[in-house]
Amino acid sequence: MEALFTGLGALYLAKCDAAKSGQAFQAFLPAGALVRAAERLLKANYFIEDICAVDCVEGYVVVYHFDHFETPGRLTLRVLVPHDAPSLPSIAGIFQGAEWHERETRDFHGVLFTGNPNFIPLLIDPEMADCFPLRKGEKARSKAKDMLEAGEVIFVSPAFTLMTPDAPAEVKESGGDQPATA
Amino acid sequence: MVFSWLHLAIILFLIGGLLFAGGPLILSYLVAPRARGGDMGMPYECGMRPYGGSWTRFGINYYVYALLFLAFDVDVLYLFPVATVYRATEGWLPFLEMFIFLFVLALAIIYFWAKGVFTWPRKVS
Amino acid sequence: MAAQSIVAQKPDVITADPILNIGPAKQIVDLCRSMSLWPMTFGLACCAIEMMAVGMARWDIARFGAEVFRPSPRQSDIMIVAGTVTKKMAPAVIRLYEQMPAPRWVIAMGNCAISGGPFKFKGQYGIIEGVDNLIPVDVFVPGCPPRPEGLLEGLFKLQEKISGKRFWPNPPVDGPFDVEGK
Amino acid sequence: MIKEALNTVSDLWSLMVGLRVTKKYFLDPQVTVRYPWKAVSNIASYKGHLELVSAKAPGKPKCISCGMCALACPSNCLTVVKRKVPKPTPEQAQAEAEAKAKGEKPKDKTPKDPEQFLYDYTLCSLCGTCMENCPVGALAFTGSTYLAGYSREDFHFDLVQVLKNQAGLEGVDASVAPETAESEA
Amino acid sequence: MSALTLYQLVALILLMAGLFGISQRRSLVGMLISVELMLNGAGLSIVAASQLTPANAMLGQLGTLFVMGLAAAEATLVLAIIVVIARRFGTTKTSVISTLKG
Amino acid sequence: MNAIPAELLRIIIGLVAIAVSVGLIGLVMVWVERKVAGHIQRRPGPYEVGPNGLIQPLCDALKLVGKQLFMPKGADPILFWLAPVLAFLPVLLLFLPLPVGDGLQTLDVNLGLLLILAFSGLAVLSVLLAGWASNNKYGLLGAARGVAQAVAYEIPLLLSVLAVSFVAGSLDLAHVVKLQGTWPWNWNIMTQPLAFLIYIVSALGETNRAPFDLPEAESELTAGFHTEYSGMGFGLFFLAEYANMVVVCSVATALFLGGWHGPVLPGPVWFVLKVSALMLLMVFVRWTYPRVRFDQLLVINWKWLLPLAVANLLLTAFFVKLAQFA
Amino acid sequence: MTTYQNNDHLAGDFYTQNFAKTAGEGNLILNLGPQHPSTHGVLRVVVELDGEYIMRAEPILGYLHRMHEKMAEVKTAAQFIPNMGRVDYGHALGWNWAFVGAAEKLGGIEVPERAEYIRVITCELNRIASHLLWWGAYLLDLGAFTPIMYAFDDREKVLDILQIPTGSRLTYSYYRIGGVAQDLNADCIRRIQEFIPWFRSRLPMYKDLVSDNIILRKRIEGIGAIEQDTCRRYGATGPVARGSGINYDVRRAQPYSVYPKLDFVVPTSDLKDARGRYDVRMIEMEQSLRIIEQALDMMPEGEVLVKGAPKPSWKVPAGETYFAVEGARGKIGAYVVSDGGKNIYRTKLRAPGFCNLSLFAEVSQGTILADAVAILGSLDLIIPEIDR
Amino acid sequence: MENMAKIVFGFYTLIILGGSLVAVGAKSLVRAMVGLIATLLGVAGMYMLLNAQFMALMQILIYVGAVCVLIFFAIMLTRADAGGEEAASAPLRQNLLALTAVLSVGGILGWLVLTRPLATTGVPVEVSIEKLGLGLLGPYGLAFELISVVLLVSMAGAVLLAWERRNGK
Ligand code: SF4
Ligand code: SF4
Ligand code: SF4
Repeated sequence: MEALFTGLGALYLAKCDAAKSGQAFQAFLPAGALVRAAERLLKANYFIEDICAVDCVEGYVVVYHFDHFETPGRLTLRVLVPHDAPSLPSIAGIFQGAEWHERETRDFHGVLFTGNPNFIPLLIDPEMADCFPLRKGEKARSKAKDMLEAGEVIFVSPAFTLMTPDAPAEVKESGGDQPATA
Repeated sequence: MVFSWLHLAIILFLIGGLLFAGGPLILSYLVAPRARGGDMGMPYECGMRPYGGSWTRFGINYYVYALLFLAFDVDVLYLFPVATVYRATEGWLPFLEMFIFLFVLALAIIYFWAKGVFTWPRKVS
Repeated sequence: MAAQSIVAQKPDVITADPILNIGPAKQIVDLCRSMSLWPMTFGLACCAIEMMAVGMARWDIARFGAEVFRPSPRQSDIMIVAGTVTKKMAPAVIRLYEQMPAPRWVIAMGNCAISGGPFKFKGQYGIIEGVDNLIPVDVFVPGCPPRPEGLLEGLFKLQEKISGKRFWPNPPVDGPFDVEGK
Repeated sequence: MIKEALNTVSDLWSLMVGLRVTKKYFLDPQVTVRYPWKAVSNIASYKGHLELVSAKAPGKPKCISCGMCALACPSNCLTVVKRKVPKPTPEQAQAEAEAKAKGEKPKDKTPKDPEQFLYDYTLCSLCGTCMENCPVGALAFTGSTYLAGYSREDFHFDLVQVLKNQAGLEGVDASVAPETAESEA
Repeated sequence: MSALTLYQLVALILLMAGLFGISQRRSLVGMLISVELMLNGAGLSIVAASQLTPANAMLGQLGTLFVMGLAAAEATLVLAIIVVIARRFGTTKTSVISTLKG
Repeated sequence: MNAIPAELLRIIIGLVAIAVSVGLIGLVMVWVERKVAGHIQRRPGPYEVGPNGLIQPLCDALKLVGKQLFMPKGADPILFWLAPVLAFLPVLLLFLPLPVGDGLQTLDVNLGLLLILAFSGLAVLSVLLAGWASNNKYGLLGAARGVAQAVAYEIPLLLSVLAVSFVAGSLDLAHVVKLQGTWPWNWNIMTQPLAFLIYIVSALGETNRAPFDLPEAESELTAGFHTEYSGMGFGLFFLAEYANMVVVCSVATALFLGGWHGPVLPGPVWFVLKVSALMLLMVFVRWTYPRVRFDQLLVINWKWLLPLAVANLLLTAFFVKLAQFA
Repeated sequence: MTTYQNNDHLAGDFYTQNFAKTAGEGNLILNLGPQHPSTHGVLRVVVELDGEYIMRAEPILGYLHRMHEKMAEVKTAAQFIPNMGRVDYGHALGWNWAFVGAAEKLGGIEVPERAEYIRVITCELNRIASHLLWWGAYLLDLGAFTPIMYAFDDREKVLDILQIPTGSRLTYSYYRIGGVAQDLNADCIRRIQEFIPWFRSRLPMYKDLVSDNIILRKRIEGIGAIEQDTCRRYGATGPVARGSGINYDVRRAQPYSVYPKLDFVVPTSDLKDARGRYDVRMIEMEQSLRIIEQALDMMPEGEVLVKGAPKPSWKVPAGETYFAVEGARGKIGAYVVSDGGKNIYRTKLRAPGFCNLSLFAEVSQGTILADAVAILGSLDLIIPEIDR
Repeated sequence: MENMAKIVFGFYTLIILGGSLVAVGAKSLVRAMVGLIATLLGVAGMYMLLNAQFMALMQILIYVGAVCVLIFFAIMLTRADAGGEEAASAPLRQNLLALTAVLSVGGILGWLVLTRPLATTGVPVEVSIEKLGLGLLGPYGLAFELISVVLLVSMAGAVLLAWERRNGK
């Protein structure tokens, strides 16, 4: 699976525990690599499951879920976009189904997808197109690393600190996702 | 000029039909409340504002069939007078004439069939 | 992120009395109207399925002459607003109401149509809290969804409203009465 | 060629088969339950709107005004109005003062049952969360399904009142005739 | 005035209306309608003449019948041509077509 | 002038009787259709309004009268109202040559069959005008379909009717009936079964009944050409449809099923029974089958019915001649 | 504030206008819906017609957007369950399960075995009800009026059964985090046992009445072929994918609950067209019956809700998870991200209908109107689920 | 009856006159078509008066039932805008010109008709449909066959023309 991401400049690759979080693999990508990654996934016969955004302190984490019909194992691509200029290239040219997901993400979080062929509000009344209901207030935001599963790190780009726990030790990576069973 | 009973009957029946149809309409005009305003007069289009006029062009497919119909129909109508006397005629000549007539009709059908006129292309692109 | 609110315009329709407005004639016609309420096929959400169920064999709204679901508002007498009215849908609801020729009635079926129901919460941005904010409603049938019996009751209430008389026995006082199959 | 002809025949036959099915059902008994005269058999298991369960005394709810239900309700359709502490009569006040002087904890004599138990049926999703979270099991679903009214206020109930009516009117299900009973909420 | 004359006059009305229509209509379909009017006038005239004169009545009726058939055939062809023109030029206004042609 | 009134009386009585019966047929058919549909679906259908729902159609009719007449903006007012009137105008006339019993016929029309065929063609125009005049896209699409369909099915209809008249040598319905006998094996259906089938199918197509109810296909075109008609406008289309159904069935009865012939019972009763049976069949068909698609409908017509009808006619002509010489 | 590149959308009924900008000359722009008999609710499809041919179609959503994902943020996990019954009224329990399963996964809560079986039974029953609803409505779209009546008769039986434990008919909120709300009582089990053979005996009637009917066959055969590649690009799942020959069923592919212990086949069809999808659903009903049968036999006694099941105020532990179940329409997924606060931080509901519908535009292009309706119906759409 | 016939004749004349005026003058082509229909029906009535019932019915069947439908389709296919092809009426000068031309032609013919009355029989002969049928099978058999061929050819030509367009799209 890592092979899919060689040469894409991935920031963070990790194997995940499907039993725990329902995903087998995750990758943080730079925005620029998204389209190429999607192309490769389509070649590898993945299908798009959904796209959504999570509003974190650091920015919007846009999450792309892919899965495979023959060898199931969900693959998560994540891209971080800043709050003030949330913009990403669209993958609707590759996975046409993404068009609607992207428009929906724009409706909810205001993330723009450049290159989407029909970028108009999808679910929300056009008159309220700018109200972005799922954006959170400054105070309500949480940190991405507190919520997102870190997984078993395979590769992490040195500059990438989003998922690194506060303590720089990345020895016990697999334990980084323990949901404090309160 | 003659005025047959049939003619009178036709006229009377048409007048009757007119009354039959017009009566309720007039009655309806009298006893029904009348609402107006809002988008009431807007042509109905599933609750949306229609875009553009509705008087646009039909598909040409319909037209082709209407053409076919006209010719066939007229063709067939000539058979009606024949039908009434066919039994009474003698000899095979009438049958021959009928045969040729219908054969031409059949020819038309075969020709159009072969030409593919009767199949709608299910998909255009 | 305050949701912009749509100021939905109320229908500005005037209903003039018939030219021939004689008492007895009106009464007879009213009676007929109440016995022949053709609903518009207008399902919005979950409640619409129960509306369909009313038309089906088990309840059979046809017994009361109301099974002729007309797709066109021009030919229908009642509009059963069955389900959630969203702000995006509101103009269409109003328009459809306006497009029904007089006399016309509205039944608000289900909690959503009455008040927004389960989807009313603080900061909601998408729904109309009660269809009576948009169009005049004659009968309300609460429930989520109301049982078919409830809708039938609503129909009887409407008939009562139109003709001034209830023709059918009142619902059972306590719990089930003559139960099917006994 | 022959196969095609046979196919045609079987295709046409399928039309006959369809007609046979409808004919069979045409003659079959009906499944309709004639509603205003009859009710469907399983209506008892249906959960209609909420009601308060009465304690032993009729008309007196079991509820202890703890507010758990209102808290748990996803749609905020419950409002429990606790009873105000009744203004103590002079004697009581005195007794209380004495008790306080003696250092005893004053005994709360306020009745636990709610003054009002406002229930906006039009918001409810009949999910049952409130019932599950009631510590004393003071809430229950009615089987009432026959509700319809001319105004949405008809369905804002005060369940305490409903319960009282029920007790007082000897089993007249108030929910059936809401406009007579409890439209005040 | 004999009855026949009356019929002929009516036929004449139809003819005139048709002529006027042809000259005045600006679309091909309109012209076709006018032509139909004239054909009707002709038919009426023939039938009237054959019915009200000692001429062969059957011939008159059959002749008109054939005229109707021919009219139908003509209509099919003309209308097909009209449609082709309409599709090609986007209009059936004669003025437009004549200019486009050249 | 003195000898004449007998005929005049006949016409007037016929007119009144037909007008009344058309009204009744409309009401009864609405009731029957809904009842039968109900029973097929194992429900009672109209039940509570009047005994067994008998008053229901009357209520519906009065309701329709009491409904606002309405015309959308931008519609062509003259044509918009002309259409429903035109739909109903020829309906009474269609009943004129129908022989209900021996001699029980308003007028013995020599060209009866032709008369019916000619005037039923006017219905097509009303569909066209309704669809066009109402300034509605669904209406227009529905009208286009309706007309293409109606005209298509007219040809096999004519051909199958022709086959019978070739055998009978007449276009006079009463005459055709007279040539048939009391028992089913004396009816034309025995000699012309194919023509009968073709006739029934094309009659379904002509009257826009399911499975050929494309012009009003709800799932595609809402209500088709009468989308914009309210109240009585719609009611007239409705009534005309039922009346046309009756006419079509009556013609079938006269042509193929021996008209008023039948053992024991008086003629008119047989006639009504046969017509009702055919109507029932139509109703059953409607509530059983899915709707065919438009191109299929045309394919059925042009590729099946039409060649079959032509072949049938040729064979008929051949056998008529053969019988002559045998 | 971020906006669109242009502000066209603020002008009037902009969807149509936007659409019409690129329409071919002389073509008809027609709205199907939101109030339209064949869109089953408030879907709106704008089509560009040339005669009867659809040059372009664009579904327009949002007429029933009920803010479920927003509501998830203002409610606690337990309070959110009622919403799940309303996302998809056809297969409410599937959604119940997806969300509850996700919460359980995050919370590490074990569900009692009996509850798992009850979930399987009720979920499959609900699937049957959903398919019946689809079947009836689909045939109504195709112009057959009677089948829906029969379908609803049978569906009523299912609803009667489901009403016993759940108390409602349509919008169940029956599953709880850690189990189900109520045990199946003896009456209910008896009814289920009666239902299975009875419904089996009904299936041939369906076949006779319409499945074999030549008109229906001609109507749906070869209509709306969806290639496997298209399924991938649009993310279609469920019967839509299986009708295209993709053997993908979450119950098998990513097994959850007790499905691995049950024996059933995942029907697929290589026809790829509406007929394929139709067949798949018809067989699925049979398979559901088999599952229920087995589950009833295997169901152990015991609790149906774990001890100390989460209260409404229960906080979902921090973390993220994705839980998918096989709904009647495809893969239902709940992606839950929690920061351990009172309310769930973010819930994304993956609606199968959303993805299935998105391929409509591509598939319907160039077909005739009637076919488009047949295709739309064969996708089995439940609008609230799509709009959420 | 004779009087009735006269009245009815007058009535039909009026219908024909009105109908043909609408047919040539109406702005909307559909209305023009309705005018044409009225005219056709009027002519059919005249045929009835001429005791040519078969012709009357054929007139309705062929013209009203078939030709008009086709014309309607043609209108629908060719119209470019809602106002119809005739939205702008012809200039007045052209109108006048046409009118004078038509009137002069009409005048001449009318004069001819009025001044050269043919010998008429008072009562129209009745030609039964059987006679017509015999005619078609007998002396006019060739015409009978020819019309079928003509129709076939015209139909083939017409469909080919339209068909090419359809496929050419
Ligand atoms: S009231 Fe309940 S069942 Fe009805 S639409 Fe609203 S949520 Fe659905
Ligand atoms: S049933 Fe649910 S929605 Fe209704 S009051 Fe109880 S908790 Fe609230
Ligand atoms: S009903 Fe139960 S939960 Fe609600 S306030 Fe009363 S005791 Fe508390």
